[in-house]
Amino acid sequence: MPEPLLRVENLRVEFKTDDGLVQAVNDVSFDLFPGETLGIVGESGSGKSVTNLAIMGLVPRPPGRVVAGRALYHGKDLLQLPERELSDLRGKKIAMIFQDPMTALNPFLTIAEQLTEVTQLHLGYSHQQAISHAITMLEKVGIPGAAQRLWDYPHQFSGGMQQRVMIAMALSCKPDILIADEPTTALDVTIQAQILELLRNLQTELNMSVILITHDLGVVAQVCHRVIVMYAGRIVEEATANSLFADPRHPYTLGLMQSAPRLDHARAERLHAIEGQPPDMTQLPAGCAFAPRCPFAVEESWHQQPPLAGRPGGGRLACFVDITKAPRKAAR
Amino acid sequence: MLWYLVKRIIWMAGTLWVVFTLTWFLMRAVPGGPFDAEKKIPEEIRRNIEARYKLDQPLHVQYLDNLAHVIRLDFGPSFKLLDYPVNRVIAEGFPVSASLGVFAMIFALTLGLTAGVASAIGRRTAYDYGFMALATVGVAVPNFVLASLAIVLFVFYLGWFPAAGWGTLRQIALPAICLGAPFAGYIARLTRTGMLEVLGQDYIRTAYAKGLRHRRVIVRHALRGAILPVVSYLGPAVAAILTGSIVIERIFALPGLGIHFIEAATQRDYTLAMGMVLVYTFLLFVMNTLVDLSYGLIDPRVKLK
Amino acid sequence: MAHVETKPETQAARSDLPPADRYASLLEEARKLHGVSHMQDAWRRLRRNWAAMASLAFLVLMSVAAVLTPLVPLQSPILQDLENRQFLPPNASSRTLQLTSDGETKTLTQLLAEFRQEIERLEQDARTASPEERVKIQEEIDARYAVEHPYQKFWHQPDWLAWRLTDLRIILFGDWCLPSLCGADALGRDLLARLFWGGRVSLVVGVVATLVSLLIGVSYGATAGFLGGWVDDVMMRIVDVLYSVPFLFVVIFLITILTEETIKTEYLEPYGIDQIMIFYVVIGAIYWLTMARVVRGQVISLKNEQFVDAARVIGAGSFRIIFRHLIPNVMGIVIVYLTLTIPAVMLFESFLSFLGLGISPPDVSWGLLVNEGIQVITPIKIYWWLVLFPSLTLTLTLFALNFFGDGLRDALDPKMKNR
Amino acid sequence: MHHPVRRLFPYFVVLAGIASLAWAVTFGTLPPADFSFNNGDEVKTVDPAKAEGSPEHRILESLYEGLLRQMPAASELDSDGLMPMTPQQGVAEFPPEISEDGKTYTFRIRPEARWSNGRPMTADDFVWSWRRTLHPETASQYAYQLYYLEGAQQYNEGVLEVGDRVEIESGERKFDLQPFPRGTMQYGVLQNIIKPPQPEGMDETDWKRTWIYQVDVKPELEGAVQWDAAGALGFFSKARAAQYDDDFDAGSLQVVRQVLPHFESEVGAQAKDDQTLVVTLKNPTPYFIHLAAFYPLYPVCRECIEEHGEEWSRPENLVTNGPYVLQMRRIRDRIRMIKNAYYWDADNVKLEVIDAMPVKSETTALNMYLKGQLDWIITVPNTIMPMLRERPDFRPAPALITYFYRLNVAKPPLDNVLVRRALNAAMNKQEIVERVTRAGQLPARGIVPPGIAGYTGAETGEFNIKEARRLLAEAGYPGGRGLPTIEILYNTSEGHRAIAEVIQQQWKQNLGINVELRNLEWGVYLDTVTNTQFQVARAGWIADYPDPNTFLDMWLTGGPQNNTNWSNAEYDNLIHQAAAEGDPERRMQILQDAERILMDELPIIPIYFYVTTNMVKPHVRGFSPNVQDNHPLHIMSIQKD
Repeated sequence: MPEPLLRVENLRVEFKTDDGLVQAVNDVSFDLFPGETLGIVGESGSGKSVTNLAIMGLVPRPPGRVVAGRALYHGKDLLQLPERELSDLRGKKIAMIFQDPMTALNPFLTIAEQLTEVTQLHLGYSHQQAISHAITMLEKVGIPGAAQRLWDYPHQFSGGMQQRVMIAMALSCKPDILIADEPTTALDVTIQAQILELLRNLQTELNMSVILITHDLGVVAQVCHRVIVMYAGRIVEEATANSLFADPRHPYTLGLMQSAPRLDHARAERLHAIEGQPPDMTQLPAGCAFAPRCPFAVEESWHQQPPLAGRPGGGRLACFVDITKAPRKAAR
Repeated sequence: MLWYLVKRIIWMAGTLWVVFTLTWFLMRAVPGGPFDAEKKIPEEIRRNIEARYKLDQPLHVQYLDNLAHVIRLDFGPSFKLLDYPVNRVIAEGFPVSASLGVFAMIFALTLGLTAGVASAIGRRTAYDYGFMALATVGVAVPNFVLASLAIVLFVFYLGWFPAAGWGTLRQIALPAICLGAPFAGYIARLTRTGMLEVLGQDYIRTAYAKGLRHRRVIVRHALRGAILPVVSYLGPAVAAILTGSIVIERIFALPGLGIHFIEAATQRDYTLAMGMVLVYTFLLFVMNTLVDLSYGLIDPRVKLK
Repeated sequence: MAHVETKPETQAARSDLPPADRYASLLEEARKLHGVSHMQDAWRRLRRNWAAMASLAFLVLMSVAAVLTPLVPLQSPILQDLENRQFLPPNASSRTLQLTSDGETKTLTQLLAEFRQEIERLEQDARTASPEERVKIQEEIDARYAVEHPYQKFWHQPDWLAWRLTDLRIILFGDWCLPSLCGADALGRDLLARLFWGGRVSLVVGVVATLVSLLIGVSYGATAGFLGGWVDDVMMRIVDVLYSVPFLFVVIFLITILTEETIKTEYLEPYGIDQIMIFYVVIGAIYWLTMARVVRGQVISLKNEQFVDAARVIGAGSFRIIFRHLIPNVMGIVIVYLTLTIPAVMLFESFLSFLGLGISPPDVSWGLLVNEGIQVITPIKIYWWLVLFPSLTLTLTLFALNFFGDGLRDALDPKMKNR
Repeated sequence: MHHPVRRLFPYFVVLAGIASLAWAVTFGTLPPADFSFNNGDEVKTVDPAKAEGSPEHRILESLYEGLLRQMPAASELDSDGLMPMTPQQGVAEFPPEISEDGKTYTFRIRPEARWSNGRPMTADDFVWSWRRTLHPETASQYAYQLYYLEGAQQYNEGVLEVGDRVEIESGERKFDLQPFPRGTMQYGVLQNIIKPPQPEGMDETDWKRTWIYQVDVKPELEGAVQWDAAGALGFFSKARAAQYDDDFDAGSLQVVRQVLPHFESEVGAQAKDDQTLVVTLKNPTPYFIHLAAFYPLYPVCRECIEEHGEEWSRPENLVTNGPYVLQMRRIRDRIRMIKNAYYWDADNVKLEVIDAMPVKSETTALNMYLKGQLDWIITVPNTIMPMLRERPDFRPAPALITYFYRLNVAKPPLDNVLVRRALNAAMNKQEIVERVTRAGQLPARGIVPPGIAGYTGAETGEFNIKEARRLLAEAGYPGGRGLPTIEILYNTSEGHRAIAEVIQQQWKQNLGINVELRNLEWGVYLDTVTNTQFQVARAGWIADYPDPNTFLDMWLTGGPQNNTNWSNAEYDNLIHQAAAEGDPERRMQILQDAERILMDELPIIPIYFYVTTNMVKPHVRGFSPNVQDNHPLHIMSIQKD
């Protein structure tokens, strides 16, 4: 195995809310290897976005706070890095694109202004250089008439085009790592495919590592090499994409797969929704957070946190039960 | 854009006409004529005065005549300031009120924006609570109290400023500050709210994710959005500044328009009152148009129509 | 916050219901969401905001104090003492309610006893008198109550409630009254008492004027917003035009017209309209403009929401929709706006007092007191208590209203939560 | 919207800010004046014919000079710390020649007297100026100060009698809004007044305008009217009537602007030659020499008015004859006067540049005074009066001004003289002057202030609660029962309010009367008072001239300032009698009798006699307190050690 590009260890993030303290990310560790695409999957509120915001040092504070953990990148702990050095890495070495391009682009500034400031800042480009680089980047992400569109404002673009602009912006400095936080959720299906295709091509071209955050298993299946599944702030399962899809080992992963419409499956197949509600993050149970919704839960699940240990077939898994053998019960 | 301006001008003409008519009839409904004096004057002479100002004509003739003059921007002679046509009263007072207002606004904007941004960035810190408490006091203290206390403190105790009058920068500073203070408070609160709203936006996170420094994110990315509420407040603020300047001009004995505003109304100086009202309406309209335009300039998503 | 997102499950779960039931249940849900539960939620959030709660407590205290002023053992707010108490600084020497007339000093209870004796004497006469004379004597008794009753000398035309509360006060405290903790004014009147009685007027001006603006603003705004189309256009254009009218000018004119002798005696007084009431109405009639705009905006955004559609499907009329569904839902923003209008009105009242257009003595208001305060700010001598206490009271009240308004807005707008 | 516009926008905003900063600062370029004083308010006009009020007085007195001028009569203050002021030489020599019967004054115009454009003054300047003041279309509100002249009132009111010489004006005027220079003039002798029938509903004044004047129009020869020559008959009217009597041929009627008595013949002001002005009075008026120094009788410069029309009073046009000329006037900012080089006594005028500031707020004026921005302020805030009275630069002086309440005797219960007396007796005036006004004012028991030589005023009842209650009971309101609420009206001012509040309390406590206060802005207040729609109204009266008559003749039946509906035939009779009386002592006696009636009937309740509250910097010389509150600026100087 090669040396990981980014190693996250025991990350723990808390949020203070009116309703109490929320453990948004709890003891999360993972590695990201050069050139791979790592998918992080989970429902809303599972902590996947917060994990990545923490790596970028963008957890809103207050109310959020990184309580513990390390994020090693080239031997430096990103979580301990002074703001100044961290911001030198952001956008240059580690870039990020967000879920909703409509709100992620500044509506008050032209595309040119937003694209050029990255390269001017990190690469020391002159205004002219930055402009021509921006045009190149826009052409690269497939925006027709880039030289003119540069002077437009975000609201003059369609959603898909805006996401292309976001990608162009993120990749302007040829970063090592690209964190894509649900890059396609807000787009319609045909555009989604285009954007994913674009991301895949650019990844190969620029040889970056990508962390792809999504709740859409279809997307994962399309582009990811390795997948992490998160629930209630914890990693519940980790495996290569092939292994995970062929043989889900965590009841939650299984539930996700059954509830997701998949392009490669017949329409007629009935969808299973996961029973129950996502957990109240202020009052997590002592045991496995998924236990209340879990059809396989055993007595142990209610009292004890299942450890994240080796998973049969490679990867990691946090479950007391072997779901391939255990009987399915009605949820309590 | 051009069409927008044309439309605004047409609207303005309409508004001015409505205001003119309303004021005209209101003034004539108020008891007390413009020529009441402690000494009752002979009827014949009273007629002559009234004839001089065409008050002897039937109402509709007076109305049309006045309207025709006002359209030609001639407000006629003042009823109470006999040596002055209304136009000259306005021409002399307007620069004073305008500069006072501009200074007050500059002061209010500088202080309010700074305090608002500072307390939004340091929200829930001592700065934030301090600034916001101060801002609320600024909004809550009547400005004549503020001005009276400021005079004792800054003029007599510290001796920084002259007591009253107009002309030098030192004379302008204190009234402008007293006039601007409540607006500074209000703007600070607006800016803070606006800033917090903007700082929660995704594009601010994007800017940080790009590696921009804090300062640059605030100034380049956040400020524009945050001042939009402040910009829309500027229109009503002009109206409030004029009201406030009546008090300030009285306390600091400034030769602005504010005092005429009250005196023309209470002394039944029909022509001057009409001039003041129309100038006020005009100003308000122009200001609102400018606010709309600036809004459009700041926020590219806004289409003027 | 990124991790708080809405859950699509609830609506999806109901998609299998037949359409009509579905609307009914949506309506139910919407009512819950926007109505009670929303308010409860807001209240829960508000309770956590200590500044807003402190302000609320202060305001409640203030209002209670204003209502119960006659019960508080205060000195007379109108009785002057030019000889001994002119510009008396704050002090704690105790006082009794007494009146010096013709060199003779009597306490209020003594005066009351004398007055009762007199009345009893008259009543005695009445018992033995002929019916016609009895009517006459009764008239005389009434006249004495209206003129000679000791209360008439200590308080300016107390209303029924004030009269009863004063009775109670005499029972509770007798002649004892609070010392001049806030000093006395240029005519030797107790400032503390004047602050209390002035608070009554000021708060009532603030509240009543605001309610007037509320009434006009909400019905106008809601109608315009709900009807939409050209009606809305026209109605809002009217508001636009009115916005450009210099309202200060209008107020001065309206107040002078309405207080003019003939208009006052012929048209207003027969209906019991006095100057303070004119005041409320005129000020309230100005502040409705913004209210109308705010309400209209809310209504427009609300009327496209599902629960209105649902109500319409069920067959509710426009009127019913406006008053039953829309107005309760815009109440939140309206209440917030109210807390901002009351201070504005109170500030405006003090501004009018500054211009000499405020209420007439011996009625007092805070604006009047503040204005009396600034009269004594001269570099030669400042009677600080006359400046400090009225300004402080007014400022604290406005401060509290502002803070409470802020807290309320945050509470009603969950988006602002945690900011 | 283009990108560059957006980019430049913030700079534009900043630039606009800087520009207005620069604009505002240009105001400060005025060099400082030698002497600044607070004039109290903006002056209404600098035209003597239209001015009224004290702020105007202070300015006009410096800009103009009348026939005579009020000046200090001694070099030292008298034992009361006051300076006696008497009329002394002005444009004319002093004293004027007065005829035996006291009705004819001959003034000699001094040859040194000049206008500020260099032209020597003539007697005709006065005749012309007075004619302008009296002309009905000038609409001077103070024209009645000239009514003492023979025929002046008739000219002012356009009253004509058959046999009068008349002047008829027709045609176009040079300036539409003002009567001088006049249009085409014709002169003649009035032969008949034909009155067309008065249509129903038309009021008296309108109807009078349709009267037809049948005039024997006399020819003119070289500008002189040939009164003895044969004339031509003409019919003139100011307006056409709706219908005429059958025997009148409307075709021959000329509609003209004015038909007035011929000024030179009918009004008692004649220029015998350039240096001699003869004034003929209706009655012997002993105080006419004071009036000759009063601003309504100041001359104005004829050529200035005839050239500039409405604009004549602008600083750049105005020609005056006083010690100062108007250099600059910025409304609500200042009036700047500089020394007039053509003034006959220019050598003795010390102050070169004077600023008159129109500061209304007493506190602001005091602040400016204490900071050295003003050298003289005319009033001070009441609240700090005790502290000020210890300062040497506070210069109070009793003044010929009375503060009083008008009672509307037409409104019950004030129609009852007993109630009026009770109100007076229940009013503790001593307390008011000691505790409220506090500048050393005197409680008033009469309308005429002390300090007028040769006059002792009559007095009304004293403060006496028992008497007051007795009077009220006698009037039918024992203990105040049954008495309706009384309303005190005052014009907006802190001082008036405090006094009204104290009186409110006094009446309430002493008489059991419910009193309400009503404050009105000046304009509405005046209207309410002149229409007598009040019960009790606050008032003050400043002596126009130092004679009891100025306080007494206003209470004549239907007098223009009466405003109380009070009328007393005996009183009227006494006032008229006094006017015709030649013997000064006897005259004073009659006036005192009149005042006694007034103080007995009490249509007014006098409250106190004013004290003027000037504060003057110690470095100012030539300021002397006096009862007329008249402080000529041109004899003041600054001496800084």
